[in-house]
Amino acid sequence: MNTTFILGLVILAIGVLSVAFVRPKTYVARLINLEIPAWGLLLVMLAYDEALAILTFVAVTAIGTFVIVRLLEWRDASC
Amino acid sequence: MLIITRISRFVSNFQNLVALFAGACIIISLIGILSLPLAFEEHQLYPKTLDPASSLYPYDRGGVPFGTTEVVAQYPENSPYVGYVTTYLTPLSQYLADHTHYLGTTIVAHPGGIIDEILYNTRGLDTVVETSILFTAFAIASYLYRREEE
Amino acid sequence: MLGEILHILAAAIISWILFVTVDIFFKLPETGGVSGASAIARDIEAGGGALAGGTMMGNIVCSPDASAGTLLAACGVYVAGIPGGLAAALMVFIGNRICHDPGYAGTTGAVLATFVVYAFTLVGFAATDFIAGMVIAILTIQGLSHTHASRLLARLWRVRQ
Amino acid sequence: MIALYVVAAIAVFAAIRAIIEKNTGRKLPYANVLNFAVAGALVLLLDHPLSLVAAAAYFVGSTLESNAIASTYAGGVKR
Amino acid sequence: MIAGLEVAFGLIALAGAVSAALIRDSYGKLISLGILVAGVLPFIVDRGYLDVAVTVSLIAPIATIFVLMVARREES
Amino acid sequence: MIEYLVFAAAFGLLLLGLHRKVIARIQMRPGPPVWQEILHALKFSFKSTWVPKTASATLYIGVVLVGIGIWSAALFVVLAGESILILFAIYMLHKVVEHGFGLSSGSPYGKFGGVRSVISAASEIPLFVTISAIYLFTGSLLLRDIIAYQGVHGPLLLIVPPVAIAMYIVILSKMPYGPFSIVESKELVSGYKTEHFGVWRAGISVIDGLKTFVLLYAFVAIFIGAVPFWAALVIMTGILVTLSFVCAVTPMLSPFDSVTIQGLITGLMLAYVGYLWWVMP
Amino acid sequence: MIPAYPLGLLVAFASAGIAFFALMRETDGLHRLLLTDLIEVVTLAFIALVGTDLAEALILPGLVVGASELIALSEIYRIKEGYTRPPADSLQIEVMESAPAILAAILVVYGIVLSGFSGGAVAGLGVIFYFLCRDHNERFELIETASGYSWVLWIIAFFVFMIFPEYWFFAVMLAGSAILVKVMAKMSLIGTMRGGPNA
Amino acid sequence: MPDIGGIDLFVLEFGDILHYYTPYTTTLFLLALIFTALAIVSRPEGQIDIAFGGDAYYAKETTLPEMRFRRFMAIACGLATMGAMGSGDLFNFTLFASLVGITNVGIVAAVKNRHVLNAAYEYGIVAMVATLPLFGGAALILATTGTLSIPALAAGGFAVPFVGKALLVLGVIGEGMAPFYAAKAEMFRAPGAPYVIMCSLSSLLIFLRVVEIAITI
Repeated sequence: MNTTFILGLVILAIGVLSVAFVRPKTYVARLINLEIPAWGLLLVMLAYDEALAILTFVAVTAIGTFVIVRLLEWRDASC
Repeated sequence: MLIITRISRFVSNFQNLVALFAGACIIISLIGILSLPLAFEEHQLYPKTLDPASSLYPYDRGGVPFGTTEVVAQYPENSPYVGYVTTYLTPLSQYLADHTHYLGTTIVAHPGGIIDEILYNTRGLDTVVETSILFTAFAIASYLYRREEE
Repeated sequence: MLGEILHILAAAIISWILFVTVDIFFKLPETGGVSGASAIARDIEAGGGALAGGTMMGNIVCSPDASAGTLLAACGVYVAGIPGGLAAALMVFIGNRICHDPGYAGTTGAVLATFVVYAFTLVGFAATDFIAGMVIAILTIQGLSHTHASRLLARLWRVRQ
Repeated sequence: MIALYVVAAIAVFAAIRAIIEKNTGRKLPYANVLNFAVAGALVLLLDHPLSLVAAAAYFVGSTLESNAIASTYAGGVKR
Repeated sequence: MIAGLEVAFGLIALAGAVSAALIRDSYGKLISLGILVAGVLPFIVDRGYLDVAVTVSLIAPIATIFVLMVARREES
Repeated sequence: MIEYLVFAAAFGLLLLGLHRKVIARIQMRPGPPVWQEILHALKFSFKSTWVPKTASATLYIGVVLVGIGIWSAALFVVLAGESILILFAIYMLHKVVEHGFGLSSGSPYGKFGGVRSVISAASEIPLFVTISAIYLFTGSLLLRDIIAYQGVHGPLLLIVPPVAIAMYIVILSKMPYGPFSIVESKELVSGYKTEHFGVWRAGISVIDGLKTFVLLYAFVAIFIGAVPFWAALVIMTGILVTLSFVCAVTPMLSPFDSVTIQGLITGLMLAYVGYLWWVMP
Repeated sequence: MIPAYPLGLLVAFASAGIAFFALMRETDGLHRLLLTDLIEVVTLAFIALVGTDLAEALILPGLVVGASELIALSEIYRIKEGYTRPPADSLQIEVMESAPAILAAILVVYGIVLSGFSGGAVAGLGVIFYFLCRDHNERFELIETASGYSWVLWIIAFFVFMIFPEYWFFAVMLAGSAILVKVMAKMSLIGTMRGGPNA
Repeated sequence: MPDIGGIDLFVLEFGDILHYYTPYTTTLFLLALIFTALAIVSRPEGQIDIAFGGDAYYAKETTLPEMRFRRFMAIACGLATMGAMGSGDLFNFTLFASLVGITNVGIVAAVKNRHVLNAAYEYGIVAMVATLPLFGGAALILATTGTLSIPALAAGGFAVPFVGKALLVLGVIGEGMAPFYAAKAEMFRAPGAPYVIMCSLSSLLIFLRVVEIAITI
């Protein structure tokens, strides 16, 4: 119950809201908004001192972003 | 009868499947919120002990290298060498631990340490399953990708 | 308390002079190192600023330059004395390479700043003063008024020419 | 300690300026000030040689980010 | 960390999150995300996870570059 | 052992024949003789037998053996008084056997039968509500414990009638010609059974016989308790006749409607069990 | 003072509800995929709230499950929508020429030091970033084979742990390095799956 | 432990994760084994389709690489199901359930039919989303009871929250039980019977298992 934890939860909630009700409703906007809850979760993990999980989480989130970016690129190339 | 027909028309279209499942999950989430507060059990497996002064912070779990360490496992009798990996440091991580203070995460991620203990020894099957999931997912993706290439 | 604030202000002025001199010496206002720097310069010019000053500001944004060198050198001196400053210079060098910067303004600035900061620590300044001072200095350039800052930089650039 | 407060205050100021600025090109210098301030704060928070590395990594990383955003904003290199 | 500083950096992170959520322009969003990262990093460093901080600060721009690959097409 | 199997299969087939007969009489038809289903099974046993060219041969044959195997196992589970969870698991897995029948042949009719059998997967859900309700009362799911419980407290049929109704509907959904038997409706020729002939079809008959016997016997054991064997057979026949009445007077539902109705029943049952759970100490 | 765990649970449940609500309203396939990514994050929040070493050990599998399902589903989506033309060019900015080599080198070296999952993910990201900006005509099968063998090595290591626990040191080394190679190879494969010659 | 699946027949230890088999789970395990064996040895059928509005019919062929891939996926699915049947650990069980979900997608993903792919994608989204109830439920139970071992939980003395159980059951139901079967039914239109029935079998089996778990703990 400290600042990090509260801040993490708040950012997580903001992020979830921003992804769920994204404006403008484009793929890119949603993709960028997806990073916000990720950082909130990172703060929550930090509050529980789960450093290794943070490390992996950041890397895997970046990879996940790349996967979607790649899909969007294929989509742009084909449409 | 009409309402039944309408429900079955909704259910039969698989495009509505996700919405249906999401609706069920929302209900469960509401039940979850209503059932709060749930008490946190203090006697957990593998509890954390933090020692900011240690160079392995936050993963210093004490114990003797190449000896026994107290690890709260579910079935310690099934892992006779429980705690051996927890204290083990490779030469590199030993060097890091001796000379720096803020690299605890790196040291523990290097082979040895409590997380490796859990992931590879006491709960190794989790890791097997999880790597199989990764393997399967990649098999699907690469099969589809390469089929397109031909 | 008051003395420390004065120290910080003095350090700000010293580092301001230091990094602006080095940057102008390395011709940062001349051209944008990367396309992004030119774009920032265009936007600043569109906002009423001068192009040369804007280009320099763009270059500061896009790559670690002498100002970053000064900051990191001050940090280096704070944590480990002269070797720390030189290590910071090395990191600025790597940073320059990462950011596709052809010049050596950052590295030079860092090496120079290491000795300057170290010299000032001998006369009663603390390295932390320089860290805060450098942040204030960069604030005056990048953070208060782009219009005025870019015009000032452009005027200095004309002097150099 | 005063240095830390000065740096934090400047960081908050720069963050607010960067957020309220509309033009992307003019946002970036403000963000740059924030990067300076945070890099300085990282070292001031923890007096250890490694925090110099952290500050440098953060600074280089965020500079790279600004660089990439600005360059993409400019339309990239015409080849 | 001192309470005042926690508030300051927390504010930065919060402002970054809110603005990233509200700004409609992709580049503006990405810059706000950078501000969010700037607010989060001091917390990591303050707890003493310097290696984590280094990695996070190196990976964050990579993720931004990934996003830029599609953001560019969107704008043009 | 084997004599139990033979008896159960023969008696089950006899019940199915009776089922057809009762339906026919209600619908003012003469109907086939009661032993028609037994005759069917015997007749198919001696007809020529091979495997269609398009079929996936191993699966085509294997699934018949699996079907006979699981229902034999179910019979012994019931007779030995083991866990009814196993029984119901086998009941659910009968679904997979149906898929196997339908899909293995490559025939479009069989395939549609198989697809419908997936659609009708909802019919199993009331079962688990039944299980949980029974568990609430008896604290065990071993059949012998349930029978012992009923020896003390009287039949469960009187204690929790709605649960018995749910189980009744579950059995109903497995009866041919019923409102829920969408997998073998006549527009699909014979549904999933279409392409199995000869000995394989005889195998299916045996499966059906065993299935009917086991389900009805389990119903008697779970809801009425320990009765002499002959009495159990009589009660089973009685239940079957009521089932036949229901089948005769109700129309067959369209596939998804049948699922929806079963789903609604499940919902009601869930509410009922939730209520029971609430009021139980 | 509200205890931390119920508060966290409240936020987690509320987030789950919001995310599912958005998913319920969404009809577009790709938006749904993005929302599943969001739901992964909420899932991890549930696990992270436990806060023990065990929770940390459970986050890693959770992460990998989310990432791998995302990869498989994105590929299915691509095939299903018929996006068959490979992307023409990648981002053309200056830093793409200079940054990847250095950053990838740093990340890969650091990843190798880390080893295990975390190392694999970090190093894999570095490799992806490198491939992203370079022409890649390395052998797809080669990486795949390497990852397959390392998977087998890891399984062997697991059974060494379980059956011959006295060789735990050998096993932990084998497991750490095998997982590293495996995860790194898998992740770098995504980087190469972008079209181009023999990609 | 309450006797709902019968007494333990034998226990397999993998450190903290037990695999234990009661008569109930043994039955399920054997069925999974039998159908996996069937998927290994049998070749796919040549599915015949009628072109409506005429007398024409055509056979769908399954190519050799496709068959190999799908057989591999079916075997993986069978193994995952067998693992889930015996697993004595909640988190391990949820992992197996996720593996079942992804292999189910894989079994039909190789089919080129657009309609089937659509269904597979929708199913895949649900299977992926179902990780939240699954992992969330396991984490909730871990947090409130301090253990994940099913035998330990079944031994009593723990107040397992109702939400935890409900989440677990919902997660497994999402992997393909009614009423979320619509996509599965469409997936069944794909040719390749031995592999396709593994989809249904696996989700039925893990559902049967989760019912046992939900009642015991």
